Amino acid sequence: MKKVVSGADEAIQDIPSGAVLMLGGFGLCGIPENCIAALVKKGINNLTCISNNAGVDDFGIGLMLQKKQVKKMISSYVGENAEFERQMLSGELEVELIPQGTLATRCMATAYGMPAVYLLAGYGTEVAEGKEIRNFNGKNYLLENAFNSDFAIVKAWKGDTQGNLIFKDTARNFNPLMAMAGKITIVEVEELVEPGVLDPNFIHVPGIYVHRIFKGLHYEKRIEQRTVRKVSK
Amino acid sequence: MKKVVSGADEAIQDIPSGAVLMLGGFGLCGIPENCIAALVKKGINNLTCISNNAGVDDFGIGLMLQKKQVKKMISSYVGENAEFERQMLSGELEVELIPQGTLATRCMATAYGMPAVYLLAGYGTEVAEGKEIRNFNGKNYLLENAFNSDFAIVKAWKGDTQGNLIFKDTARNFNPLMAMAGKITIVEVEELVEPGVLDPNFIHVPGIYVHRIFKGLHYEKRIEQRTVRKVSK
Amino acid sequence: MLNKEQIAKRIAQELQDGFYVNLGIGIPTLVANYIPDGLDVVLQSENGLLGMGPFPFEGEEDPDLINAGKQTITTIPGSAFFDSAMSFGMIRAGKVHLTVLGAMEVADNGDIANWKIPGKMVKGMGGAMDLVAAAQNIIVAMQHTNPKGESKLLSKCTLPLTGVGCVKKVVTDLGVFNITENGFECIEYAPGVTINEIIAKTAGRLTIAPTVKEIVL
Amino acid sequence: MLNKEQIAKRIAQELQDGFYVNLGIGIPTLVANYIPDGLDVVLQSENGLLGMGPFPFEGEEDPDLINAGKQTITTIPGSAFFDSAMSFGMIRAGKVHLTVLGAMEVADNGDIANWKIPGKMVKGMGGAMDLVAAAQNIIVAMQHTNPKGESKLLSKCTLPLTGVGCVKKVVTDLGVFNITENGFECIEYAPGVTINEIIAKTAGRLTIAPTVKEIVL
Repeated sequence: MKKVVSGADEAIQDIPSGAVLMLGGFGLCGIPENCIAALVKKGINNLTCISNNAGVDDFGIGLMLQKKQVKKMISSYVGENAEFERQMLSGELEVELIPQGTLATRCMATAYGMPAVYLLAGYGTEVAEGKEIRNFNGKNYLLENAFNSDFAIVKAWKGDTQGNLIFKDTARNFNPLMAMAGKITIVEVEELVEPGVLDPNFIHVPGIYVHRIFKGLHYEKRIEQRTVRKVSK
Repeated sequence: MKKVVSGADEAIQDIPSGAVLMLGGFGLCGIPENCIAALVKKGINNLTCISNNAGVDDFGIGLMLQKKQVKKMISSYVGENAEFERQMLSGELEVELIPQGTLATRCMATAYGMPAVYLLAGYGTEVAEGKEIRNFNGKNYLLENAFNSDFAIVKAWKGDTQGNLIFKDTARNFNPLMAMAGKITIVEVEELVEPGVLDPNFIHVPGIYVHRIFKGLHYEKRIEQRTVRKVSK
Repeated sequence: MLNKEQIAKRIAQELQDGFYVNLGIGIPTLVANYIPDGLDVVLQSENGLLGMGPFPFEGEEDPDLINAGKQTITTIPGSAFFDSAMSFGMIRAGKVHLTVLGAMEVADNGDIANWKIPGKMVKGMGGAMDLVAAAQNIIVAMQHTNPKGESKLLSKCTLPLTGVGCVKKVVTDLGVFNITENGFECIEYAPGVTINEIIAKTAGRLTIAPTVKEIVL
Repeated sequence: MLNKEQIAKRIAQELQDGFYVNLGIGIPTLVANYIPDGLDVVLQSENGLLGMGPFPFEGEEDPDLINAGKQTITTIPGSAFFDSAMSFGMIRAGKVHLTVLGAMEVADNGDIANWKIPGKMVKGMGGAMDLVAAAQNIIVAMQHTNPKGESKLLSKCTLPLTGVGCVKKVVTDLGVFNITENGFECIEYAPGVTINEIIAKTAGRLTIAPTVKEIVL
């Protein structure tokens, strides 16, 4: 069971053009920086990316957009990105907007072997168009399908060589869900340790869900909205 | 936000006869010993208990069965209990048997605000009788409803006064799921700490799901099947 | 008329001890500054945090610790992190007592539109549709009229909906409005605002509560 | 004829490096003793553990650490605990490569019955229905005949089913059988067992593979 790979290039080497990818992160927080750089370098295209956001112009998935590698984005919020807007308005880029909780829960459904789930979000809105609606206990729910992706690419804080993962703070977000939802799950971590180092009671994603893991390099971790308070005197 | 109560008696004081309870634990592992003792003392009856197992004759839910407090058990496995068997065969006790994963996932559905879930288990068996069956991608699933209980009673390892919980080893089992599924959730812990003591990255159940918490006393933690190996010479 | 801070301050009066609260971007965020002393209120950030603290001190920003508006934040004792599915799961299961968010339009039946303007760049609904569909109690914080002076309290939303029949209360610069079977019910008016002005600037069905009074901050 | 240990040993030959495996109670549990050297195989216990270790040394039993058979166990480096929903979630999502379990009856279309005998006390299905419905690959370990000498490999199960069309392979004291479109296919026979004996003791449709050979342990 060799899950450890040398780095991002090896981890993504068999991802073909046209693949459906899940990419973890919320905004620029907890994104798989190394794998994104490797995807840009590899130059594959026609990708469908399931990711809560699409990065900014010069960071995150924005880097892949600059290279026109993305055919379709499936996201909940895609602002803060001029090139994205240009491609979307020109019709080069297809965009499917999904409520954030629905996005998360459709990942979880895949992870838990549930083919579809009934969710409240979007009833009575254009999100409901074409979807089955069903009333349970007086409330209306939409039937939402589990996601079907080829690869999940996520960023964890620490991982062991068997693929057990833990995440830090709000860099957790979609990462564990996508890690568990991938047909092939690729994980970059800040710290890669031997089995037994991580406390088995505090594993966020058990190794069974993880296929490839490597220690990422040079994390920039860009901050999108730096907000601070002054030290009170 | 006062969630801390003095003990099991106070925690369960408003549970009426006829209530629907979820009780955490797998076998005798991770069961809410203090609350069960208090329920026996209180003497309420006609209870419906959703719990993976029903204890043994003189421990766990078996103690409530001895006092004829349980009207109905909803479980996946109920062996190892002579009084249970007697009541069941005599018709005093109603028993609904549910596949273990279905039991767990119906708790999770409640916790996550999903009214019902499609699950594979039991298709083509008597468990499927009367249930909606639906084919997704060539597989047949049963529609299973989220549980509707009045109280969830669980045992955690450590908890803080805001209700954040962590569980130990396989004493986790159904406990976090039921804790998150309860309309009113009552938790007994081995160690009750102040907010800030537990690492926010390693909380299994956030306090938002917990209504009452107390430090349990005198845990017996009976072992059902003591299996050991000899020290090899 | 209330300014943004005052709208937030008025909404803070709705808080109760033990409330778990989700605050949207904009005016709703300001509510955190006016939590009454002695109330234990826990803020939920839907990107995966319960127990959101204030902004960090300069130099202490952590890129791994942000709120749903992507701002750097801090934790407090008792905070807990979780993934996005659990975050919306607890919202859907009704564990969050109050959600405060902004809106472009609110209809007198509780419909809300706050995510999309046809013809303009659509950035997405983020978590708004989940929040409005699932939260127990939703208060909208917004200006009573748009920059053209047109009412944002309508009989029917003109913009694409975010959710239907979900808003329970609206607090604007002009007053406080419950949403009832009979549409907007004005229960309080802002200092310096007349009932007639409220009537003139409200396009949806409007009733004035017999007990209507001036907002006290 | 194989004894129980030998049935387990034969099933262990099905293991591959990197397999995550769930072993049921009884003969399946014994498979853990025969994992070939050099193979990295991780055992899942459906009550919430990946990486199940051996029984504890005397005096080191921990009541908080048991397997699905409620036996005291240990962890190994790399173990992980999780709740029951995630446990069955990973099974349902096809992450567990192999499930080995016992049966009262198996039909030649892969149906299995192993949880209930009408008229006798019913203890429940535990996790068996979830496992058989959702696991990728299910091998049954059992005696070929019941104590009365009647075949447990049938054309149709007579007992209430646990799952339909799910068993891929059966290993008995008499041989190894794939389940194919044409029913049971004998691919190996136990030492000292004749094909005629297998034919005589198998009630379901049976074919003998052209490549049939003696089991090598």
